[in-house]
Amino acid sequence: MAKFQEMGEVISQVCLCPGIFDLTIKAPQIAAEAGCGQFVAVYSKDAAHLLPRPISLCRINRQAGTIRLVYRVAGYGTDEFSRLAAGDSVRVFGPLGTGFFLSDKKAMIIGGGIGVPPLLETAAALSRRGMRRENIQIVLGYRNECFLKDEFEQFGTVYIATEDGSTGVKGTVIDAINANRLSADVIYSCGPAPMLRALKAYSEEKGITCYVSMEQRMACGIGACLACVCNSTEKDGHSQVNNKRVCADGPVFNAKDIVI
Amino acid sequence: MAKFQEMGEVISQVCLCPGIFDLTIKAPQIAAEAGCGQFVAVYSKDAAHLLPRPISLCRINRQAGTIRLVYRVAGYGTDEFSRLAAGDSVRVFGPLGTGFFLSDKKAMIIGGGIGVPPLLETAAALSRRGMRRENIQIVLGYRNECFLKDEFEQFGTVYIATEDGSTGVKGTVIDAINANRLSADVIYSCGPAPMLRALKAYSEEKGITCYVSMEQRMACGIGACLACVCNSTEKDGHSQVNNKRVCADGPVFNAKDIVI
Amino acid sequence: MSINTSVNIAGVTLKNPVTVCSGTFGSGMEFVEFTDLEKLGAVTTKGVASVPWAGNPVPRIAETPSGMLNAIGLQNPGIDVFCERDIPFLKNFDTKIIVNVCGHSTEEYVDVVKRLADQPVDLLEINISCPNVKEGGIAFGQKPEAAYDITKEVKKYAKQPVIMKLSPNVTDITEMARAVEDAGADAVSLINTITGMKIDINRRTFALANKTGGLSGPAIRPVAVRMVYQVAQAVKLPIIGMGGITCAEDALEFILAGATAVAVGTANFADPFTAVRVAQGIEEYMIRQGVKDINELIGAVR
Amino acid sequence: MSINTSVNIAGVTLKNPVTVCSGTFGSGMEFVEFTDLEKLGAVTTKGVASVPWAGNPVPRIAETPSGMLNAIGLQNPGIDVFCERDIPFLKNFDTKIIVNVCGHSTEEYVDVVKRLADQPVDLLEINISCPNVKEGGIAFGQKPEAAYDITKEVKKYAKQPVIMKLSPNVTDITEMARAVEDAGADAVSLINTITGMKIDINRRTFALANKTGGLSGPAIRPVAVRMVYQVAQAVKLPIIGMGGITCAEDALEFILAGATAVAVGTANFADPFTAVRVAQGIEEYMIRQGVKDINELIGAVR
Ligand SMILES: Cc1cc2nc3c(=O)[nH]c(=O)nc-3n(C[C@H](O)[C@H](O)[C@H](O)COP(=O)(O)OP(=O)(O)OC[C@H]3O[C@@H](n4cnc5c(N)ncnc54)[C@H](O)[C@@H]3O)c2cc1C
Ligand SMILES: Cc1cc2nc3c(=O)[nH]c(=O)nc-3n(C[C@H](O)[C@H](O)[C@H](O)COP(=O)(O)OP(=O)(O)OC[C@H]3O[C@@H](n4cnc5c(N)ncnc54)[C@H](O)[C@@H]3O)c2cc1C
Ligand SMILES: Cc1cc2nc3c(=O)[nH]c(=O)nc-3n(C[C@H](O)[C@H](O)[C@H](O)COP(=O)(O)O)c2cc1C
Ligand SMILES: Cc1cc2nc3c(=O)[nH]c(=O)nc-3n(C[C@H](O)[C@H](O)[C@H](O)COP(=O)(O)O)c2cc1C
Ligand code: FES
Ligand code: FES
Repeated sequence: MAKFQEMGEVISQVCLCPGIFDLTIKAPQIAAEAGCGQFVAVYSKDAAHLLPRPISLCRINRQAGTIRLVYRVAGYGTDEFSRLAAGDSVRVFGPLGTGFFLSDKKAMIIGGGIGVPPLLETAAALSRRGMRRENIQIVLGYRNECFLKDEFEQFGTVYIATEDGSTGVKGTVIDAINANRLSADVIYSCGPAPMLRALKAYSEEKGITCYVSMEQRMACGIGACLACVCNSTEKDGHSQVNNKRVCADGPVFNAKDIVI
Repeated sequence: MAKFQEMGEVISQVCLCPGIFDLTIKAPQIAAEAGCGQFVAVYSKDAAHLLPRPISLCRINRQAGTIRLVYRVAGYGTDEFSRLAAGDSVRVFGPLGTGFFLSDKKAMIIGGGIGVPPLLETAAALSRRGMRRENIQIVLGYRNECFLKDEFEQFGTVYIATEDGSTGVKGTVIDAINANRLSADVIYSCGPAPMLRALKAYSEEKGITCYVSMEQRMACGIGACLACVCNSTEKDGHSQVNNKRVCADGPVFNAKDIVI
Repeated sequence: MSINTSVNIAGVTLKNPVTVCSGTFGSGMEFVEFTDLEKLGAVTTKGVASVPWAGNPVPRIAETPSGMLNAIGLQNPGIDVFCERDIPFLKNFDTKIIVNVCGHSTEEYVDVVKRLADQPVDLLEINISCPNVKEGGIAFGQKPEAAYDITKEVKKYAKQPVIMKLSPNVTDITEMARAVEDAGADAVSLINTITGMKIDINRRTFALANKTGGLSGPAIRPVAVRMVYQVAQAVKLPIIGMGGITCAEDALEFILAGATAVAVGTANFADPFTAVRVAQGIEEYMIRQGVKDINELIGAVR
Repeated sequence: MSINTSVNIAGVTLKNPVTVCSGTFGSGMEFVEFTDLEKLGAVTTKGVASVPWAGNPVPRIAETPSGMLNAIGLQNPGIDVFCERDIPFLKNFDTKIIVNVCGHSTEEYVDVVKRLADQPVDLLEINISCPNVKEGGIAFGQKPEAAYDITKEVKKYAKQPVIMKLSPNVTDITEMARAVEDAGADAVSLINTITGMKIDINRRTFALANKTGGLSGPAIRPVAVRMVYQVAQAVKLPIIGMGGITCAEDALEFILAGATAVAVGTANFADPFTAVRVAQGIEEYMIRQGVKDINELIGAVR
């Protein structure tokens, strides 16, 4: 699949809540190729910081030629990105990785924390393909601030879990699923490893397909350096060992194929 | 003497001619302390570029609390500085070094190339101290573009030498001195080493005092690291060897004290 | 002006002096979508062993100032799959193939070298310097006698010219270069990564699961240039220089210091278009400076 | 919360673990105008020899990615002027004094150490590792036997505890640390600079008049942290860690890796206020993380 490096013009950036930023970049070649669950590599302008920062696509607007990234300030790079303003430029490379394979089955979209953003494009894509609202169940887990929640509501019913109980169910996304007695045939998920591990167990118990989007430290972002592996349940065809590359074989995997 | 680190606000920047920039920065503490012939250390924002860039003070405006730097784009740092615009900030440290000791004797101010800028404050300072125009003879040598020439004219008579003969005498500042039959009791000079070497010889021949402003690669800029030495004719009191520190003992030296 | 950019490494002509560092470019497959491999003098592949290796646990990398640490642990699919898949892939392109070889023991190196004997590859690069895996060659690369022995052994079976890849984690790099020269190496490449460590002060743990990793990137370039210069003064072998090359100017430092060819590594991560740009930039420099033959530049600063 | 930041190096108590790297801070005179020396655990002075040394020709320094090369060549005014001028100056401040000593030969080292015997200095740091001057100690710092011998000799005459400063330009740093421990060293400091080179491709010459220089700055931090960790596992001596420290977070990497104290070097050039800020930042980290005693952090990551 084609990949492009673009000097993206920043269209806008807003702060959604403390530490969470919402950045829209003009990057028409990437936007034209990208799908939900894929990510881009974003580069720092500082010569001392060499490695790209992988950030998932939160929305893709092919017509406008823009991509939208929602991210948390976690360190040097994301802090630098958070200072970008309309008119600035930022180097991006993508689209990278293997995103979500969408099925027409009744879906649960499950996001946790900073894993929520890539699921917005996923929900939109399901909706665009004609899936009815009631088959798009959206379960979002947060510490407290429920960023992006309102935008999800246009695509399906949103169920919230918060750690502090300030919105929705107090607890995890699993608590929210149980409390709302939700069921589905397929899960699309992204979030912290413990959440994904719980969802893998849950989906195996229920006998349903579960897609998880994984995170790992990356160098090349395109499958060449073998920095970003996760363990696979079976021997991987490319690596000939039980390792898959999150950046190329993933970030989205069928939960059954990997060890979380 | 006190030194200050300031996050200077850029007041203005203009391009004087291709590759030569004129930057005015608000740095009131530095402006209050500085004198002609001193310099500041200017820092890159890029973490990969650690060392400060020494740039001489072209003008000092105590009232406005500003300093003016005129510099040539020579590499990474000066290129970065050349992109600064009004409202940006830049880290500066100074004032550094030992500047010109001004006397009331008939003066020749001699600048070559990018050595011209620090002499503007020198001419202004002589003028401010009441020296008459006819005793401030200004000899400037350029490749071709005569930047800052007009500003010098307010303080004294300006004689030009250009390599290509496009303005004034074709040749060096020595050629301009000879062609205009200039004489003086003291020389204040700054420019490339061959020019300073010629002036040292000239002043020795004429038996007049000659101050030269030297350049050397610097790390600390304050006399601590011994990176920036030049050879001294006599054993130096601080170093106990025939080395003087350009950043602390200079950049301005009495030509008789050093080997050029 | 017609200029010559081709160089000769042990009888193999590279159309230009630029290749990539083993381990930073896979076998080129992932780069081919957006890079023209034929613009490179050679492609150097990720280290391959006699059998598949699983490598180290994650995190395998960490960013450091102007550099990075890696402890991939030489994960590789083994020589069989490599011969079936990677070599045929690379044969589609008009560029030379340098295969990087690793092993836990002399026997394992020799196995791979024998297996490659009838393969259409141009040069072998023997990694005796990977500092990540306990048995991954650290002993061979840090003792002149061991480097001599492995070179001798590999040369017995190699059908292609042999490049010995040197580790910078030694007191005297020239001693290592002389040892492999004496043992019959056809060329040397340097430097591999410098062993480093990063600590996460908030989690109070090592940034890498392996604790230590190999430092690469622009941070190490001055060390690499110094070692290339020293080796160029010490031996007659052609040198492939690497360590922190990000642009043509960096590559030229190595060539002027004595490298016949250069390799782009970590910079491929900072910008996947780097290697091709370096090759172009060298040509531009030659035109600008009126240099007709790249060979005039090799070792020109002394 | 009352916290303890003081550490003990061979019986000498530093009020906090932060000092400066020899050669980057003069004797503090140039920094005192804008820095409060009393905020530092100790001041470490520029290497001093038995007689004045003129050092190397210029250019003596060059910038490199996240680092710099220096080949000052140990210019120094000699021990006599040092005792008359620099020690009395430093005695005005409530901080410890570490005097860095260099020499061309064992005799020269011993001369300086003897001369310092009756001086009010707290610790001696013996630079056996400067890679710039041919006779400036390179042999002592790169061979365990030589390091052992010089340590033994210096210890015979030293009236203050002796810190041996190790060179990173070795195959195995633990071997060097063990050698100086066996010879009776009271502490070690590491790392000195890594030998490097830069070439000016436009002028086709070396960036430094001395050709090679010592690489320092953030670029080398991962190598320094690794070596401090290795040495901490290998010997019982207290360690002063250095190499690329720019902020408290960097300093804490060294402390967690096993350093009892740390030194700020090249970062003083990038920002002359760094050393004091590092000391403050360590205290802030301790408060933030609820660490009552800095000694709990020393070597806490294993
Ligand atoms: C496929 C993928 C998609 C991601 N999508 C998003 C997203 O949509 N929104 C978002 O907020 N974050 C996302 N992340 C995490 C994001 O990449 C890191 O938070 C970011 O790289 C941190 O960089 P920094 O410079 O701010 O932090 P630093 O700690 O300064 O980074 C230092 C180095 O560590 C790497 N790193 C640090 N944290 C992580 C991490 N959690 N995962 C991978 N590498 C890391 C950086 O890339 C960099 O190389 C994603 C990660 C992956 C792998
Ligand atoms: C006391 C003093 C006053 C100066 N005043 C002026 C001035 O008023 N206007 C002006 O245009 N230039 C001046 N210079 C020269 C100026 O410092 C250099 O041109 C500038 O540092 C180049 O930095 P760079 O990052 O653009 O180049 P790079 O080549 O990228 O710099 C790399 C390193 O080399 C050093 N360096 C490069 N060239 C020189 C040089 N000629 N002298 C000293 N260090 C150098 C830089 O400081 C930096 O550390 C002065 C130099 C000194 C020593
Ligand atoms: C992620 C990564 C993987 C590497 N894998 C190998 C390898 O398999 N074999 C090898 O000889 N060198 C390997 N190296 C070392 C590089 O080939 C090269 O020698 C080193 O990185 C210095 O060059 P650079 O600074 O341009 O990256 C690897 C380096 C990196 C960063
Ligand atoms: C300009 C300069 C001069 C130095 N002079 C000395 C010296 O005289 N004696 C010594 O033992 N180390 C000397 N060093 C090495 C430093 O003390 C320190 O070990 C090294 O720079 C690593 O620390 P850093 O990266 O924080 O600078 C010098 C370093 C620099 C940059
Ligand atoms: S980051 Fe290089 S293989 Fe995934
Ligand atoms: S630059 Fe440090 S002494 Fe002059």
